[in-house]
Amino acid sequence: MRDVAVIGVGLSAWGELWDRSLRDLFVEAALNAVEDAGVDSVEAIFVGCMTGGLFAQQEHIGALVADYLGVAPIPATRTESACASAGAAFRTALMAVDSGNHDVVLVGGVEKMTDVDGGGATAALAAASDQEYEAFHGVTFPGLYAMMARAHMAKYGTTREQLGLVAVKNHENGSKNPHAQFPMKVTLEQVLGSVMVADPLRILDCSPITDGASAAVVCPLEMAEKIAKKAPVRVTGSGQATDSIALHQRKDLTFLESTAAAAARAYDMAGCGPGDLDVVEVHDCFTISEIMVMEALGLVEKGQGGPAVEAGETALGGRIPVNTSGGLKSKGHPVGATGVAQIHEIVTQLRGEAGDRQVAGARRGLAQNMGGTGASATVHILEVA
Amino acid sequence: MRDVAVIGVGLSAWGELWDRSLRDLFVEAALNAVEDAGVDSVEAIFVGCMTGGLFAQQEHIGALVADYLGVAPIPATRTESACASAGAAFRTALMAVDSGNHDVVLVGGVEKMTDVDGGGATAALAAASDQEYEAFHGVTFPGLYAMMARAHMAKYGTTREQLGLVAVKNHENGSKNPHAQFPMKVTLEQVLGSVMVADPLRILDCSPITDGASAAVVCPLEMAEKIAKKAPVRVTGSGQATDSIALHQRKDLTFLESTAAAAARAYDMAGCGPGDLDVVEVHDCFTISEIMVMEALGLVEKGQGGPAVEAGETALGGRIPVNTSGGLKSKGHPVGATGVAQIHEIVTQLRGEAGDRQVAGARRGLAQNMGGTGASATVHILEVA
Amino acid sequence: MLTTARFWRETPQRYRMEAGRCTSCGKVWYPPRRICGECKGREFETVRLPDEGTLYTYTVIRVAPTAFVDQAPYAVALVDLADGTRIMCQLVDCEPEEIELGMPVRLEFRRILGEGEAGMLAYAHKAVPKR
Amino acid sequence: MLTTARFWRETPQRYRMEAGRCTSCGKVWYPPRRICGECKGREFETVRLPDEGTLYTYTVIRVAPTAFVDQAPYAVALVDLADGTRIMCQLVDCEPEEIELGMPVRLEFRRILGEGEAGMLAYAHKAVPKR
Ligand SMILES: [Zn+2]
Ligand SMILES: [Zn+2]
Repeated sequence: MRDVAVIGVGLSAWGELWDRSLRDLFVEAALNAVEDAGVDSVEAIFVGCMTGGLFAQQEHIGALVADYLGVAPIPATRTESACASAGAAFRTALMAVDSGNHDVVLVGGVEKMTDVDGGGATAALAAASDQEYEAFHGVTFPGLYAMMARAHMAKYGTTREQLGLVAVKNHENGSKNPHAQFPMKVTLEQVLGSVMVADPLRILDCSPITDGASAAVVCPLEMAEKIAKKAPVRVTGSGQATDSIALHQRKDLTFLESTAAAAARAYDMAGCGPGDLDVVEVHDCFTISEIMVMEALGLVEKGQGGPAVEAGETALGGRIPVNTSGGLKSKGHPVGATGVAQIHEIVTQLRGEAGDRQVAGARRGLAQNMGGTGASATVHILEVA
Repeated sequence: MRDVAVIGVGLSAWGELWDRSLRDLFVEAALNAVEDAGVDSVEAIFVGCMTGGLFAQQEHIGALVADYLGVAPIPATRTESACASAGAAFRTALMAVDSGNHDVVLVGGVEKMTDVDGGGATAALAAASDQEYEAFHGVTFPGLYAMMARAHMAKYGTTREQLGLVAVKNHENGSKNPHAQFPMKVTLEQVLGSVMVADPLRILDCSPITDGASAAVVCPLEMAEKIAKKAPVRVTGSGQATDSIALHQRKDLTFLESTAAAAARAYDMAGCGPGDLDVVEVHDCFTISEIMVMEALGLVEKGQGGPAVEAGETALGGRIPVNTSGGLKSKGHPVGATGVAQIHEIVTQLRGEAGDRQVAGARRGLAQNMGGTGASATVHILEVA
Repeated sequence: MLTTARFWRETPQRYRMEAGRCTSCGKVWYPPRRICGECKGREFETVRLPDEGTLYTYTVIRVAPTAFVDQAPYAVALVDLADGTRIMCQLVDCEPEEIELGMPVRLEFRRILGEGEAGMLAYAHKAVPKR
Repeated sequence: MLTTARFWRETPQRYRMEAGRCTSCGKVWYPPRRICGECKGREFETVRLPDEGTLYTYTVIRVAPTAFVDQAPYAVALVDLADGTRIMCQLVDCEPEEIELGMPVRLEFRRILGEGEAGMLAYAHKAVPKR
């Protein structure tokens, strides 16, 4: 196994981008990442995308983006693990470099979500749940997380206000991120007064529908020092895990076993623990998700996610800043692109390029990406090389 | 890089299987492969699937099959490269083992195609082409290959009869394969008299719609000798490449550049050439495809695919038997599963377990898998260890 | 889209609430499986799930997928059946404010949705409060 | 499904046959791209493709996707335009047996398909034989 480094990161525009196609968004992000890396060419592509079929009637995403980047005949493969598609792509790219099969690899993700209407998007996202034993009954993704939220509230006393404070914090962070789709700040009153989507979750508990793409360039660490324009960031830990696709099969609805298993592997590989992190990006598709992920990563004890948010422990300047980018909530959530967009934020922080949201002296960060209601999870640990 | 071996292979039932779901098909194939390998457990899963979304309203295929195999929390990732999805999964699995990230890996593919009607299937498959500049105009996959066929016929004098003889040969081979979906033999007259789908291609030039799954178990070669029930088969070459997604961007419509590029890499890695192969499985989604792939692999000179088929060079007992399994044409073509089903056939041949279709003394085989009209291709070379 | 084969093959599970009990370890799987996730057993006997249980958690869907828009708002719940099996289903015949975690419920066979005027209808069990 | 944004953003290419010519190497890309596949150039000027060319290859679709079933059989072709750009489009106003490789064709703006009674209509260019 070779040590692997991230030498470039890039995003496309994110938002409700009616004038932009899937291929065009990915090419924009990829060109930004390649330029950031300062390399002339890449040898292979891995691209996450959750459902090009249901959102855009387009599959064969790897070949499509290689073509429009003008880099064919290099190999290009799409990975899919629902909303953890780009996290899975990143892990796959690491293995491609690790194994010596490729040196300079482009990895990223893309989702074009606004070519269908709201009902269509809800139905497309439902394909990440168990179509026959969940979606069949009319339950939506906010609905599934709402059931987890209610179970968490019942078991641990997590409050409706604590959920809301996740949104308040993430919009506060997003207001400092020029890439954020919804950079406006929100108050707790606004969250608690926003329209109900699936009790107890309201619209301001939910991440938005976003068109967008993300990309990164990875290569062997020893090569990075020679070819990269900026200081390389080393990938020291990588973990991925699964859980039952349907909530009704989970032993404990209030704990994200796949995130815990992926984190255990990543911590082990990196030789560190949750107490050694300076900055963390987590998959806050809903406010309850961030609280549950914090617990599964071991940032807090089980059941203590809500109180930790309330105490400001995860705010900028707190004990362990979480989602400095604004998270999925404020930055946006093009589902297949999110995993590598999280890597983008951690790299930006470790380079000291995060501007108003910079965590001073950040040297080690973690990115956690999740698919469905946690049936897939990836965890990556990055460090200043 | 570690040497990697295939130690187990398995298929599910293949056909128009209204009573079988996607998850159930993959689990069947996977259990067969694990039993064939003789191992107790696997560490990770890579599963090819082209469009679970458009065919079955189900994405998140990796987590789904890990769950129904009862192996969560191990990592599971879906790969997609249209009809080369399983070939891409196989290559990814090799990198996972190569890199030392995992030892025993389950890899396969699945497609559930008969939950939609014929028009729905045609539309779903069109998502592998350029949705905006090909499918938009009403062209189908048989139509795209038909245009390639007509160009090939015009440039090289390939005849309508030569195309038909590919189908005759593959059904002859398939009649000897207990796994074949359409094991009946067909005559040239039957092919030439079958209903026209897209001129000049007729229904018997086309591979069928199939529900089915495939699986294999791979591990480091040195471990294989200790844990496998049967003699391991070594993977000596792996290549993958891309080409423009739309036909109108190809420099030469009559040559499959991606297959040629993937093969060049695989030959180089294996230290052999087309003259050193004993048995070959190719992606004969249409009869013209087999002829063009033979040329791109270097089994024959450019333009000589048709005459070679006519001369019987690729029949069982010929110079270089192609598609001893019956190919996609007779064996069936569950699009996301095909790549690893080809590996299944090569392993079966190299083990000397191919029964009536056995190529005597086969020691080195090649499997070529292709997505879209050749915008993706994978090539793998396997050898008796 | 409701397609015939997709719905037909789930009929034993959805209409008759059939599950598979692993003959080695006794674990009940709903829907039935080919291999037991607990003990790797491959043999199962068909059992019919009990039709009574208690409410584990729930939500009220107010923003619905296209096919369910006419039904919104509606409650969806995870129900712990009497034998310990947990299932997901809709919770009907009660107002949102009457729902309480732990409340006893009974399963009844109801219509899930219909597709257009001459299209397919899908049925399954829904939970109703036991009063 | 025809969705408004998907079709609207392709309007310049489909309605006005706009392509992008790389200002570095002169290669014309249809549809326009963000980076030139030949020389990696990033600057393009918008050019309108010529509306005459010759037939490179074709097929006649007899088994059509659902949305095109009413039109079958219909011919689809790759046309080499006068400037060397190759495009895919339908070939209309002729019988299948009149089609010959190399024949001169002209592009005309036509309807591709309509969606239901009050749904969207999609338009683009189709080739017709030059006589
Ligand atoms: Zn058991
Ligand atoms: Zn140029």
